[in-house]
Amino acid sequence: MSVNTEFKPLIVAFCCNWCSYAGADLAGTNRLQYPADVKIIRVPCSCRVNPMFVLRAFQRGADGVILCGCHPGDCHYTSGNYFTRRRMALLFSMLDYMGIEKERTRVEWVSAAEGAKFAKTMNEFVETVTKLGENRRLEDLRCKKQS
Amino acid sequence: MYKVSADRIDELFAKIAAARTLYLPVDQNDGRAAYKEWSQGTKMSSQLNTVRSAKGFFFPQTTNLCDFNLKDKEIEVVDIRDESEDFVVFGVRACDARSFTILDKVFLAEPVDSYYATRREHGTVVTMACTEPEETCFCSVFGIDATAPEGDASCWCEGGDLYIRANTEKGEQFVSLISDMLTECDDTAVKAQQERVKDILSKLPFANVSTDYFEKNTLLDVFNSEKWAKLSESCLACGTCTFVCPTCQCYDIKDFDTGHGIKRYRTWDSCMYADFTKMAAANSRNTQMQRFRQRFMHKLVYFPDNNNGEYGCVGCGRCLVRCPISMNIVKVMKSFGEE
Amino acid sequence: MQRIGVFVCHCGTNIAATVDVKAVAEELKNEPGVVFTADYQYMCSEAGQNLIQDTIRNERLTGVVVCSCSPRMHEATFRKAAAKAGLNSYMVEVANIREQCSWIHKDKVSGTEKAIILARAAIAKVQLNAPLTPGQTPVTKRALVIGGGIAGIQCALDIADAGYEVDIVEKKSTIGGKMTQIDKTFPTLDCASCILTPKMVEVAQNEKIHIYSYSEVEAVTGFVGNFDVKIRKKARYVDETKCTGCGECTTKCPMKKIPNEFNMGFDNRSAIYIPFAQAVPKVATIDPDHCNMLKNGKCGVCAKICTANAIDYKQQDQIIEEKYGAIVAATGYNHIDVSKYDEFAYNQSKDVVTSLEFERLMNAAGPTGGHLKRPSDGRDPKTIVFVQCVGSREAPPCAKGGKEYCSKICCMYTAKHAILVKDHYPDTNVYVFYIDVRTPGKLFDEFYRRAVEQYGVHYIKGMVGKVAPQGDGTLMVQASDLIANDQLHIKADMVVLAAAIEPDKSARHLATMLTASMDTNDFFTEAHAKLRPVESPTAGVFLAGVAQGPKDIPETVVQAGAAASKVIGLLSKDQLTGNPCVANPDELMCNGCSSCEKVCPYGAITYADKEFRQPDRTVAIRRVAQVNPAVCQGCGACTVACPSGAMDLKGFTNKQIMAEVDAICR
Amino acid sequence: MQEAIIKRAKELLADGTVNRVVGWKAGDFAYDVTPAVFTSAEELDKDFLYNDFCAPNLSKYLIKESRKEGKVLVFLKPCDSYSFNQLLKEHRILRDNVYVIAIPCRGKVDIGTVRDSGIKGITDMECDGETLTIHTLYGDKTMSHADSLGDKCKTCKTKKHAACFDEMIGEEGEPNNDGKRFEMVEKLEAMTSEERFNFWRNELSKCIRCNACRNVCPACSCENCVFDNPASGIQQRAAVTSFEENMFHLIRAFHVAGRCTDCGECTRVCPQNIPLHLLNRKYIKDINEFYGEYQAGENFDERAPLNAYTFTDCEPDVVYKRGGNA
Repeated sequence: MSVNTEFKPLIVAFCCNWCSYAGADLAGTNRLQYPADVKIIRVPCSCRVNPMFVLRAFQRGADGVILCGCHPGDCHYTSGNYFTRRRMALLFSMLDYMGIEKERTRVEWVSAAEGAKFAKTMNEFVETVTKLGENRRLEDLRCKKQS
Repeated sequence: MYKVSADRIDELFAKIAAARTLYLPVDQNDGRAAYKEWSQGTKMSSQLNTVRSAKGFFFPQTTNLCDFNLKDKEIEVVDIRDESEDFVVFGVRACDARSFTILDKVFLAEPVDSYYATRREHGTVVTMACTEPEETCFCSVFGIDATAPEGDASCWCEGGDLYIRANTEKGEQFVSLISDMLTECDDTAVKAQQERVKDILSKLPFANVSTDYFEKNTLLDVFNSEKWAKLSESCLACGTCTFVCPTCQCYDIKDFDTGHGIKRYRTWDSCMYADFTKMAAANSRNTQMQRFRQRFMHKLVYFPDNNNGEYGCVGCGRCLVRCPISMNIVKVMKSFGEE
Repeated sequence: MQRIGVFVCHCGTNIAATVDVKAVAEELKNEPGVVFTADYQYMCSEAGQNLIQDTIRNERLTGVVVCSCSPRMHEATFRKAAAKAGLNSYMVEVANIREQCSWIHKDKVSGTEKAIILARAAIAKVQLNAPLTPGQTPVTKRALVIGGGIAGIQCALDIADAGYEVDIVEKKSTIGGKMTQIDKTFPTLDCASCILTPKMVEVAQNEKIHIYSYSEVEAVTGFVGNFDVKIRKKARYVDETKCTGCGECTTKCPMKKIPNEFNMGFDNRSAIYIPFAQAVPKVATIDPDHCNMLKNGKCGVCAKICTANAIDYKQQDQIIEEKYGAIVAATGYNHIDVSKYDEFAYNQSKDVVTSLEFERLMNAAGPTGGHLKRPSDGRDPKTIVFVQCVGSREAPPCAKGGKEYCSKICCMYTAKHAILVKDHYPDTNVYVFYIDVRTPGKLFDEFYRRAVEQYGVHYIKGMVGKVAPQGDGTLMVQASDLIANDQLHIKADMVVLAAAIEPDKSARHLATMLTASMDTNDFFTEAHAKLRPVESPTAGVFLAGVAQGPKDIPETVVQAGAAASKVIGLLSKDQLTGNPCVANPDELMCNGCSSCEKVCPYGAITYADKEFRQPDRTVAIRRVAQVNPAVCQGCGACTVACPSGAMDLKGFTNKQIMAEVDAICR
Repeated sequence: MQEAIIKRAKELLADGTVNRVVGWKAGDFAYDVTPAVFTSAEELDKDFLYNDFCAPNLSKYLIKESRKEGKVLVFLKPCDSYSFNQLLKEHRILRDNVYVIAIPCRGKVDIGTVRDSGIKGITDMECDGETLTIHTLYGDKTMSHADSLGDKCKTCKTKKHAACFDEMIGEEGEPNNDGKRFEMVEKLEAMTSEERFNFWRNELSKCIRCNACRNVCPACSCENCVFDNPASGIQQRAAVTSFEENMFHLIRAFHVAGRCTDCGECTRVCPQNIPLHLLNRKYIKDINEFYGEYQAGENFDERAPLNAYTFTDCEPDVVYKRGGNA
C-alpha cells in the first residue's frame, strides 16, 4: 500500500485540565516534538467529553480523535475517568461495528508528569491516522474545504 | 396507443436511460420497493407501491436553497442551483400521479416555487396501471381511476406486452425516444384489463368509505368535534405518515454552518412534530390532538375548501401500512362517517 | 455580538521564534467578532496587562483572547487584569501557543498556522462565553465530629483550640473508643489510658466542645458550610444533668449477670452501668434489654437509692437539630467476627482469644487485674501462640468475612503482646506465626527485633492450619514452618488471633447520608489519594482515623489534626466562594431520570418536584434535577450522563466545546 | 385469554380500583390494532383486543397516563414489563397511579413480515395455534406462526415478566436461552470493517428521519430530544447527509445504551425496515461482555452500566485488541 506522504491528518485531542493538559504542557516545556496536526481542546475532565463532540470533530473534518485523561484512580474528581472509560469503550466499539476504522479513535491516560508519554502517544497516533488516510466513512461532505 | 413485448423491457429501459436519467421502483434487499436510478441489470419492482412516494422527485426531502459565504467580514450569497438534467420517472401509480397535481396546486401557484417548478419541468412522469390493488387502497374514494393513471404517459402490462399511451406533449417526446421499439396497436387488451381490475377495485374494503361528512358539515363543526381527542390519543407524534405521504407538502427552512459558510436548505416537516410551526412567541398548536387534527383537517377540509373540493389525499394507503399504531385517515373518515 | 480583543504574546523569543506573531495578529483581525488585535513582547508583564486593560476600556471589549503560554500558567493573571478593567474575568480565554505550539514545533510556517487555529478556537469559545460570578455561601461556624474515639477526640480538641464550637456524636455511652480497651501502646509501651484519659477529660471540660454520647446521626442535609444534621440522643433513662457518676446504682442493681462488653465479656456488669471508671461523661446508663423495671415494670431499685434523683424510666429518645459548617467522619473500626474461621477453634475453646480480648486480659484494670490467666480454667498459660493475618490479606472471594487488605496494626501489637508476656512471665513460650512481618514506622522495626532478639519470641513464617482443643485442656496447634519447610505441632495453652479490622458497620449508612463515597471495603474514600487524603470528595466532609483506612494511633492523631486544620480553614471563612463553572440543568428539558445524580461524585444533585406550565396551558408537576453550586466541582460527568442534554456545564458548555471543535476543524 | 382480560378489566373498573384501561383496540383488519384508553365496560366489549397481533408496547403511554387523575390499568406483555420497570427506575412513571396486570405472550405476528413474504391484499388473519390463515383479496394463504413473527419476537429475550406487576393472568413464561438473540450481531462482527460499513450505509441510507423509532422507544422518553433542541448544537429535522444519518442513530443508540430493554419496537415500527435493534443489541452485548450480564429493567435497584464503574473495567483499547482489519 502506498502512503500518501502529502496527507496531513487533522487530529483533535481532548485533554483533561488536571493531568493530560498539564502533561501536554510538560511535553512542550521539555521541547518534545510532535506533529502540528494535533490540536488540543481543554476540558475539565475526560468525563466532560460527550460522544457528540467526537462525532462533531469527524463531521467537521477531523481524521482522528483522541481523549486524554488522568490515569484510572488519579482523577481529580475521583471517578470521572472511570465513566469516560466505559463510555468510550462502548462508543468506540459501536463505531467499529458501524465500520468506522477503529484506529481513528483512541483514549490514553496521561499524567501531568508524563510529557514524554504525551508526545509519544501523539506521534504514534498521527502516524496511525496518516496511514489510514483521510476520514471518509464519517465525513460530512458539506464541511469539506472547498479548495 | 403503442405496445412492445414485455420481454424487451430491459432493452426499453436501456434506450430511455441513454437519453434521460431513468428512475423506477426497484425491490431492495429487504423486499420493499424504492425508486432507484436505472442501470444495466436493474429490474423493475412488481410491487404495488414504493415505501416512500414519488413526490421526492419534485419535492425532495432536503433541498439546498443557497449558500452564504463569509469573505473576511463580508457575506456573499451564492445561488447554488445548477442546470437540472431531464429525467424520467417510470412506473408511477395512479395515486402518486394524482399527488403531483395536488402538489402543483401548492407549489406552482403564485408565488411559484422555482425549485419545484424546475424539477417538474425537467421530469417526465410515466405511470403504470394497477392490476393487483391492496386492501389498503382507497384511491377511488377520491375519484382516481387506478386502471387509467394520469401522467405524461401511461402504461399497462397485459398479456406479455407493455402498452404505452402518451397523454401530454412531454409524453409524446418520451414515446418518440423509444418509438423505434414500439408498434402501434388498439386498446382492446387494455380495456379488458381495466374491466377486470375495476371489478376488484369495487370490492376493496375501503371502496365505499364516504367523504360525505366533510361535504355536509362546516369547517368549524369538524374542527370542534369531540372525536379528535379519542382518535389522537395514542399518536406517537412521529412523522411516518407525513413522510410516506405523497401529498404532504410542509417544509422547514434551516441553516447549516459548515465552518466556512452557511448552507440554507429546506427539509420536509411534519405537522405531527411538537415544534411544527413553532414561532418566536409560542406554538399555535400545543397538543398532539391539535397537531393530529391539523393533518386531517388539511387533507379533508382546508385543502378542498381552497381547491374546488379536491381532497388532499390520493388514497395510496401508505400511511395505513406504515403507521406504528395503525391510526390513519381511513379510521378518521370512518369515525366521522359513523355519526 | 461580542467585541473581542486578541493579544498575541511573543514571550521573548519563546513564542516568536517559531510563530510569526505579527502574522497571527494580522490574520485574526478577520475573525468574526474580533475588533482589535495586537502582539506584544510579554503579555504577562505589567505593561502587557496594562495593554489588555486599556484596550478593554478603549475598545469596549466584551471578550479577550490571549495567545500566550499555557492557561495553567497565566490564565488567572489575565483574568484578574480583565476584572480590574471591569470585564468579567470569565470572558477571558487563553490560546496555548507556547507549550502546545511554539515549543513543540520547529517549522515556523506550520507553527504559525497552528497558532492561528488555536486562537480561532479560543475566539470561537469566547463568542459563546457568558459572564460568570462565583456563588457566595455563608459558613456556619460549628463543626460536627462523628465518633468519639481518639481520632474524634483529637480532632475536636484541635478545632476547639482554634476557637470554634464542636459537637462530638458518640454512639456509645462514653467517648474514648477502642483506645480505652487497649493496655499498652507500641512501640513505647506507655499505658493507653494514661495518655488517653487526660484527653477525654480535656474534652469534657472544654467549653467549646459538646458531647452527644449515646447518640447517633439520624439525617444530614445541606452542603459545605451549611449542613443540617439531626442527631438522635438515645434514651439512657438517666438524667445526665443530675447524675453525679457515684456508681451507687450499679452496685445495688439486682441484674448483675450481664456480659461486660468493655471487658470483652470476660466479666459481668449490672443493667445500670458505667462502662469504666474514667468514662466521659461519667454518667450511668440503663441497658433496656436487661433492666427489670423497663422490661416488666418491677424493681426500681436504682431510682430508690439515687440521691441525685437522676433515674428517669420514662425518658424518650430525643432528636436534636443542629447546623454545622463542617463534618468529620471518625467512625473507627471493629475486629471482624472470627467465628467463621473454624480451623482456629474460636468457638470451641475459651482459650482461643482475639487480640483485643487479649488486651483486656493483660490490662491492670481488666477482668483479671492484669494477671494473665487462661479464660477457661484460670491457670497461667505456659505456651502462647499468636496467629497473624486472621482475615487480613485474604485472596478473594473472602467467604469467611476476611479482607483483601492488610490491617496494618497487627504486626506491631502482636510484637507488643509478645514482649509484654515475656516481660511479665519470662518462662512463657511465645510463638508468632506470620505471613510477613511489616514494621515500617519510627522505632517499629527495632521494637520487633527486640521481641525476637532480646525476648526470644519464636517468630515462624507460616500459617496455622488447625487449632485442636485437647482433652487435657490444651490446644494442639498444627502449623507449617515455611522457612524450615517443616510441619509443626505445638501444644499451646492459649492461642491469640490477630483478627482483621474493618470499618464500623454504621459507616455505610453515614456515608449515604453524607453523600460521601466509600470504597468496596466500606472505608471512606478521600478526595485525592495523595494530595487530599483527609478530605472526602464531598465538600465540607473530612475524614479521620481508621474510617478512612487501617492505621495506628499516631497516624490517627496526625490525620485527626490534619482534618481539624482543614475544618478550621473552612470555618475561618465567612463566605465560601464557589467555582462558577458548575453544572447547570435546564429544568424545561430535564426528565428527572436520576442519571446525573448517579454519576455525581459530590452529591451535588438533588431533585425537586416542580410545577411547569405545559404548552397546552395546563400545569404539570415534574421531577427535575437541582444542582447545588456550592457542592458541584464542575467535572461535567453529569452532562454526558444526561440523554436529553438538559445538563450543561458553565464555562465549558456543549456549544462552547463544539465551537472549539468547529474552529479547529475549519 | 382475551375474555379473561376483559372480564378482569371490567371488575377493576366496576369496583373503582381503576378508572380507565390502557389496552389494544381492534381495527379494520386483524392486524391494525391501535393502543387505546378504555373507560367503560361497553367500550371494552366493543373494541378491546388481545391476540397474536397486539404487538405495541403500552408502557410508554404510562408516562402521561400515570400523571392523570385516578388510577389506570395496564396490561403488560413480558417484554413490555421490562420497559415499564426501566421507566419506573427513571422516575418517569408514577407507580401508585398504575395497576399492572401481567399477561402472557407467545410472540406477535408482524404484518410487515407477512407482507414482505409477498402476500398481498390481506383482509383478515386468523391463527389457530401454529398456523396462520391469511385471507386476501386474491385468495387464502397460510404461514406458520413462527415464520410470521417480527424480528423482535423471533429472537425474544424472555417470556418471563419483570417483577413489577400487581397480578398476572395466564401462565408465567420462561427466559429464552437459545442463544440466537445475538446471532445477527455476531454475524456483523465477523465481517470486515468495510463490509460492516457498507451494511450500515445501505440500511441507514434508507432512513427518512420520521422519528418513529425514537417516539415509540420507551427509553427515549426525554421531555425534549437533543435532536429537537436548537440549543443542543446537533438539532436535525432530516438527515441531510450520510453523516447525519449515522449521527442520529449512533447518538440515539448511545443515549439508550444500558437503558434499552431490547423490546424491539424500533425495528417493528421502522417504515423503512431498518434493523435498528441491531445497534441497541450491540450495546447490550458489549455491556454484557465488558461489565457483566445486565438486563435493563430487570432489577429495580441495580445501577445502569453507564452510571457505574469498577476499578478494573476494560480499557477502551479492548476494541483494537479484538482484532479485525480496518
